[in-house]
Amino acid sequence: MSELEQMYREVILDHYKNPRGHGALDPADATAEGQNPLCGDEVTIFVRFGEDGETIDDVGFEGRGCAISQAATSMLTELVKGRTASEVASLPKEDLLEEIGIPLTPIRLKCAILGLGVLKVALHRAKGTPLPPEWQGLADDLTI
Amino acid sequence: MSELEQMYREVILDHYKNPRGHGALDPADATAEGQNPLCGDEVTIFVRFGEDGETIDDVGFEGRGCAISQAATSMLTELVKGRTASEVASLPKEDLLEEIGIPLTPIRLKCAILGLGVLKVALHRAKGTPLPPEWQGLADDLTI
Amino acid sequence: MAVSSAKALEVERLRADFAVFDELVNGKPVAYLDSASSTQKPRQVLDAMREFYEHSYANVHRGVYTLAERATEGYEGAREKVRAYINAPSNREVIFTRSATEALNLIAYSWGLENLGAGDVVVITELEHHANFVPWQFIAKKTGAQFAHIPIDDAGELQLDALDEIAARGNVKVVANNLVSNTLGTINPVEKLAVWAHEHGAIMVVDAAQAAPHRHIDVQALGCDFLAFSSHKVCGPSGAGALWGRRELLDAMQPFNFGGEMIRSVSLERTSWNELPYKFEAGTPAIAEAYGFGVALDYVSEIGLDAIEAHEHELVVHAMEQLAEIPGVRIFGPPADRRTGIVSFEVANVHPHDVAQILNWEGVAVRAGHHCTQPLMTRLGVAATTRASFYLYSTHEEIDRLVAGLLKVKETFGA
Amino acid sequence: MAVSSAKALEVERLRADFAVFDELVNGKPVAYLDSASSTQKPRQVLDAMREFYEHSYANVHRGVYTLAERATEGYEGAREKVRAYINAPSNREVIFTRSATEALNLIAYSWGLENLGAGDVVVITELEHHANFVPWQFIAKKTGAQFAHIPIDDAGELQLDALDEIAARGNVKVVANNLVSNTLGTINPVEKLAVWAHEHGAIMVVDAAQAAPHRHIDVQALGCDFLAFSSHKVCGPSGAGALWGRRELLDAMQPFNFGGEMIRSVSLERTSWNELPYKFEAGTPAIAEAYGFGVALDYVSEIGLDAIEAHEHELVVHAMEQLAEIPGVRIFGPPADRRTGIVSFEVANVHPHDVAQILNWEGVAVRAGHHCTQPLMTRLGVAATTRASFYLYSTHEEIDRLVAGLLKVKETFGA
Ligand SMILES: Cc1ncc(COP(=O)(O)O)c(C=O)c1O
Ligand SMILES: Cc1ncc(COP(=O)(O)O)c(C=O)c1O
Repeated sequence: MSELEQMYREVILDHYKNPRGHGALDPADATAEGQNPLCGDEVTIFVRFGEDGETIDDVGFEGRGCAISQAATSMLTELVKGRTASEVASLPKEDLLEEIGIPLTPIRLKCAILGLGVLKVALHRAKGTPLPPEWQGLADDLTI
Repeated sequence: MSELEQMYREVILDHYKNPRGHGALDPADATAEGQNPLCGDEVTIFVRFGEDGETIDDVGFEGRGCAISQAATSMLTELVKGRTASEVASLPKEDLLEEIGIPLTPIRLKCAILGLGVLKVALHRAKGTPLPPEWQGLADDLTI
Repeated sequence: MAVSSAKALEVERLRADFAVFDELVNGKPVAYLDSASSTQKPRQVLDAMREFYEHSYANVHRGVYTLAERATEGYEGAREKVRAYINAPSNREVIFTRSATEALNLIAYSWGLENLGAGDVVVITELEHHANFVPWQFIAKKTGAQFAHIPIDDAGELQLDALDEIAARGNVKVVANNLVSNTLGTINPVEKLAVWAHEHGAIMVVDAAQAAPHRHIDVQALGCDFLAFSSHKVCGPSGAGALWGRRELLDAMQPFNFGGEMIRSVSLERTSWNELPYKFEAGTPAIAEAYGFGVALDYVSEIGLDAIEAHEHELVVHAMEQLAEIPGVRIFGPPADRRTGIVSFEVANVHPHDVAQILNWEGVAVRAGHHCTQPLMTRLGVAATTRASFYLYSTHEEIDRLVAGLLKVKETFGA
Repeated sequence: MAVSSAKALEVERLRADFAVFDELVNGKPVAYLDSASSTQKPRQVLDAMREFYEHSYANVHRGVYTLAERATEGYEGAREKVRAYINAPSNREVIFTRSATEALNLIAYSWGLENLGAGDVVVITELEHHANFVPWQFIAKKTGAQFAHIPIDDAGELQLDALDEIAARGNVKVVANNLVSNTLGTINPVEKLAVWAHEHGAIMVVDAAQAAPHRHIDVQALGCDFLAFSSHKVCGPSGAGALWGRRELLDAMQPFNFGGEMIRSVSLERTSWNELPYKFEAGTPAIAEAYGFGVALDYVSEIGLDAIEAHEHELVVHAMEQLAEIPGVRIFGPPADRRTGIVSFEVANVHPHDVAQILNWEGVAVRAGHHCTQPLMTRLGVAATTRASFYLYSTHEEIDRLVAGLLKVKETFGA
């Protein structure tokens, strides 16, 4: 299989064309928005917790992006459902990348982990879960 | 004669060691101060006009500098005495360089013409004689 | 296929100057179609810089010794080349910067901080590059000035009818526009804007980053007050750029960066500035890079800007014709005769990142993204586009490879 | 004459890396004794840059294609090399600039404009380079803060007893000092100043332009908050420099230059910033120069900073001994064991320009002037000095030629 075929393998295109968890949740218990400064892509993540206020019952997303970012965010929603906020806060990006299962250059890596970063910011804001330096850039809010 | 010997020929060293016109004039009819930003050398020029208020009767200078700049300024005082302000305002630097009579690299050229520039600024300020762009940098007064 | 002016340019001979074209990517020669982002470098420039480093390198301006004199001569010689390239009246008005971006920041800070305030209006356009947008947005905010934009029409042309309304908002003090849009290739009417700006007592700032490599530039004919461009987009090294400004304006401005070389004298109580252009060049400049910038301008001038423009025009005509034939491909911006060698497009249902990624497997290098023009993207209603851009070394065959690659994109995505 | 560590360095072998040493000036090989101003470049750096331009050049960060990936890897790899060189905790804290000067301006503007005001005190020293003096003088004036200096004693050492009096003047907010003085070679007690600064709630800014090429730098051991240095003084190309800053401080700062790459999103209403370090790198950076900077750090590190320091120490001991024997020569600054490989001196009754000019006829390149330290010149009571400075490629023989040249100077002037 060529690298190209690997990158756009069936499962990626399937998640891209039929994203799981696509759509806003209203009301949501936690939400955040983030951009990929390289291409202007945006993603907004919505989270609903279960009765314990900790377990992720439902997660949805909106936004636009390339096949990698959309498929990755779609896979992310499947990956985190049923886990607690603090589990997800400490979820290493490698777990998601394994799920995606294709070789990624550094620049496409940013596409793949945008959704995960935004989700971590949402949990950090709603639940005060830790946000390691790696993800803090997404939460900065200095502006003109 | 080597270039070195040319540059430090007898007459230069003589003007350097026994500068003509050295010393402040007090009172003076026109005065200005300038620096060579490259080495921090400074020169202050003093002018006294004759009865017509136009002819340079006396010119003196103070400051510190290399042999080239000191000798050039010393020669300058001899060159301009008896001329009018507007004659000196339009005096091309080549006239002075001819007097100096040695080959100069661009950086040493700046040493040689510092005194002339400062004199032109002094005349410009006292008499409103024109100050071509080439010399205006010496007269700028933006500061912190 | 018309190849006359391409022939006039002897593209194949020129390509031999660029070692990168021997490079294989995924087993294929590189079709480098991202010159609007940065150009490749000919050996003439690389050779000259090496030579400079080995025989003429020292810090500039202050050394009395021979190497320093040679370095200063090389550096100041490059300044004169920049002056001639843009027909500036004096090389004291030419300031070396890192880039067009830094040049534009210099104006925004040094001119803007002192001259803008409440009631003033800073005018940019909807198709500015962030480099000529965000500095003004920042300075406007900082000084309390209004930040207004000239909108574009659907073809990517500035809507000059909006000017009256903008003038009614306050004292127009700055008009800033790129001469060529880096995303659409649109050639903007900066001469007209300069007249309008001056009628309102404003300064006209021209971002020529995307114009200077491709067309004759004459700051006096443009009638502008400041003009900025970058070395790396005109076959020169990275790390160098130039700002031209009118002497009276530059003279009255405070410096931007502070440090060595830009001072006349420094003391604890009082510090004064060196003359132009040094007042704006604090610290050790990009010496060898400025020198290489000058060599690049020689290289491009020798080929001839008219020939380059004609060649790029042919390429863009060819590209637009070919792209228009692919179903689902939409081209943004004006017709070919209103643009330089730049084509931005979208492929229906495929994100530009994926387009560029698949093209790369075919050895075709294009840019995908917002091209540092997010306000324009918003206007076009997209997050990003795919952009192909050409230069003197680009060929019809590379465009044909782009087209073949796009068919592969569509196949992959079943689009 | 002790040559042990010079031998440890294998100077002759190293000199073969520098093509410039084959150069003849006035028929003589160049004795390049102006490395404090800028260093010569080894072929390892020049080769690597050429290779980069020919096989890996494109604009960085945004391209999805292979050349852009390679360029980005080269550029970001250099950032990691800078980080390792100064032992910074994270490469997100390493910002590429044009030079040390630009790095210091960045801090003065971005941190200073927001954090300084009336009642605050900015502290610099009497032996600062203008690059770490004038930006602070400007920002202090602009914000209404006081501008205070730590005086030096006759040997060129900071008088730390003055600190109490300075602290009494207001809220000390910034202490800025060079780790090594470029004029006297003095090694300054920045660790102590950092402790004092932090006790007073101030930030400690270290100008390491003259230290980083010659000694191990560890920002964590120094305890400072910001540190700046330049590529061109450490065998790297011109046009590149680095700023390191503590993450918390950098995070809270507004950007300095604005444009492409430093933004997260831009709209007419609201613009937000990219993450570190990109927030501070507006526009196309000095791509190949940053890459070459990294290669230069490898080159110097491989030789070993301890060996370089020991070699320079021997040279400066030799130089000071030899110069002291010439009647009429006066050396400024501290004893050899308190300085790096820099010697400033005066020759009685001969201006430094004339000294340097005559030395140049002998093929000896030294610097004459105020070395961008006018306040220090004022303190020393001179307008200028002559300065010889050494690097890894300098030899005892070159110093002997300097000494012979000085005898010629005295002869010419009958001094
Ligand atoms: C129109 C325009 N302006 C400004 C810039 C900024 O140029 P640089 O990144 O060289 O500063 C660019 C380059 O991307 C451009 O295309
Ligand atoms: C101590 C010191 N600080 C700052 C600088 C400025 O360095 P650059 O000119 O590379 O910005 C220098 C170099 O002259 C220096 O020696």
